[in-house]
Amino acid sequence: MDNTDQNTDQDLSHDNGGLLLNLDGYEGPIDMLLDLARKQKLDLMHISILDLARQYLKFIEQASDLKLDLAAEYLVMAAWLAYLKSRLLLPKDETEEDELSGEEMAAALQFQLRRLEAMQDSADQLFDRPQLGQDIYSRGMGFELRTNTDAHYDASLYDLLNCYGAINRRRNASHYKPVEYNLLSMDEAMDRLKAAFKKLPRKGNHSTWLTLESLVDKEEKDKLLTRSSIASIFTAGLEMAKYGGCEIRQDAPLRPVYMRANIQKEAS
Amino acid sequence: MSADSKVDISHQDTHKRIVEALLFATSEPLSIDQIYEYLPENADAGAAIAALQDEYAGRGVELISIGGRWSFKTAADLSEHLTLQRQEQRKLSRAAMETLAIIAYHQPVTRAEIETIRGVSTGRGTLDILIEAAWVKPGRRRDAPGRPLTWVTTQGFLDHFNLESIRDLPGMDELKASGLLDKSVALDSALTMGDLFEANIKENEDE
Amino acid sequence: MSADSKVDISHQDTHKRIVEALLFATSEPLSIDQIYEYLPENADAGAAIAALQDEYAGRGVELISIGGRWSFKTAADLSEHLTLQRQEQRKLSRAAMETLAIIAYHQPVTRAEIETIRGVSTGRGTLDILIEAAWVKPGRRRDAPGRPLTWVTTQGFLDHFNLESIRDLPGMDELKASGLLDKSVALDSALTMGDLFEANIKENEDE
Repeated sequence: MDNTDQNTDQDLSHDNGGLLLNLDGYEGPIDMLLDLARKQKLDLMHISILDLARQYLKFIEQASDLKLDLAAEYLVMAAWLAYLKSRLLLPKDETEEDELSGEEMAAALQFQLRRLEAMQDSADQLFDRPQLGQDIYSRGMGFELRTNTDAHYDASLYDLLNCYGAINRRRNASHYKPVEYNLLSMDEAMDRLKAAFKKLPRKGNHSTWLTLESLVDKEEKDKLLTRSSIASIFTAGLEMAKYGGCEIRQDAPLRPVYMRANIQKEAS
Repeated sequence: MSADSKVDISHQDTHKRIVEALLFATSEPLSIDQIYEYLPENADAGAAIAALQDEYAGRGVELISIGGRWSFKTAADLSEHLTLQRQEQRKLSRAAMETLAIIAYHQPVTRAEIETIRGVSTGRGTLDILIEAAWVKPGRRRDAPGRPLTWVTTQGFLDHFNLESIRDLPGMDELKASGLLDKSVALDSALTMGDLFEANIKENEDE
Repeated sequence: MSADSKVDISHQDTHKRIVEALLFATSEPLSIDQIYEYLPENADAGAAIAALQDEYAGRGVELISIGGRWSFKTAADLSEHLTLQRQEQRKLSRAAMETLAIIAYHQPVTRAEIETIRGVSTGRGTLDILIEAAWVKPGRRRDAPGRPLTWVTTQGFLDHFNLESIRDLPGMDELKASGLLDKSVALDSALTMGDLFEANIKENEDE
């Protein structure tokens, strides 16, 4: 085994002396395999895939001996070919029905090689053809054919209305002033809440419960102010409850909200 | 001798073909000297041109000389056939569409008024396009200093937009309702949204 | 009757002259439909083209069909005589040439299929060059997982390589007969090696 390997080794370093230098010229491992195959000077239909695999693996070995950096794809191909080689040499394992036989794998590789060769040949043939601007010419003085155009404009009613809307939006936007809404601020709400708590009689540490509703000005006609008052006073209550200044209670959803001051905590 | 003259003829034919291809493929008319650059030494460019001129006489393409330079040109009598009448569908520009909308809603309206409403000056082409499309036409002159021309929409405008009359254009209210004129919606809708404190508000409303 | 037929003949001649002038004037190949736009309704563009093709056969300029479009081109055999105006063309890389051939013969073909055939990942610039040359363009997406884009050749490709259609690609019939263009076989072989290559290809693309 060692002997034969050495022989092939010598053959290869002789035959493929130029190959190592030409690695840059290959478009990938299949391209390189194809070149090796062509060197066998045989029709690809009759090529020995096993020989080809041996040559390729030898080449990869040499490259690693010389510490050449091989692209990953060359190593992947080497691994695949090593596997193929073992499948071709070892007796068939009947139990592994799912896997392709070595012969099938070799046929697939042969097909790959033939197809790539066909495409490379086709590319050459294609570029051997007379090419426009190199071998044949089209009209040099091609003049623009005149076209008299009757324009027909298309527009939908929606476009028209949308545009008019846009104009009006733009005009309003140019006079835009922020609207001043009449709202109850958080500070005002807090003041109102504290004032209400102060007026209430105390029991121990606590004052009497009062409803959130009672804190909202019932005379107020501005609905927005009313709604903001509810929101602000409740939020002020939550703020106060956070540091223990008051307690909030609601017996059930949608029932009145009660609040009372916690005097001790408020004082401390 | 007869064999020689045959070769001559075939050469002459090749030279003629070269001149033909050359004059076809170059982007400028060529002088005799320029043509000779492409021919073998023994060639007769003059004979080739004369032969071509004969062959092309009366065809759709003719070989003519312009200031001593040679060029193929399409026959003059075909020029009208080489001009295409084309119906083209075009999209109206935003400026044109806005101008049309303003004329439709505010007619009769002067150009100055259109510009005031749009907030930008109207380019020269904008009204032209609308006139070309036959959607607007000049109306009466305004009884005002300078007697400016007003613009109104046409029957063609109504036809295109499938409107019975100009009054059928949706009014401002309808535009608002459709969302086309809406500005800020956020806080207004707060008033009509579902209520957490329904009782409260009802109480307020009752009073 | 004889007067009528004379008129017909002269009309036919006029139509032929119009088609001749038209095709001579444009550098882009024209479709029959485009030609008809320039002819009166009763005209027979096909007959005009057939007559012109006969008349120009063997001349320095020939009427040829490319992908169903018609165009005058200089005769290919004159190529060496017209070299003075040769455009400097960028030499295509081998990768680009191979990729173009694969797209031409296997179209519609996905990038992954091109990579399977070549056994290497396609460099970023390779397809770009072919797209820039206007020789390839995206085709329909494949009805397969991930709906990958396919690539096909363009009219400009046919025009550049002087091909009437894809069927006229050199060696097309033999390749088809040999089964080397077979999509299902291509997929099979992709399965055998694809698994090993896939990781590696992905790695390259991420860079």
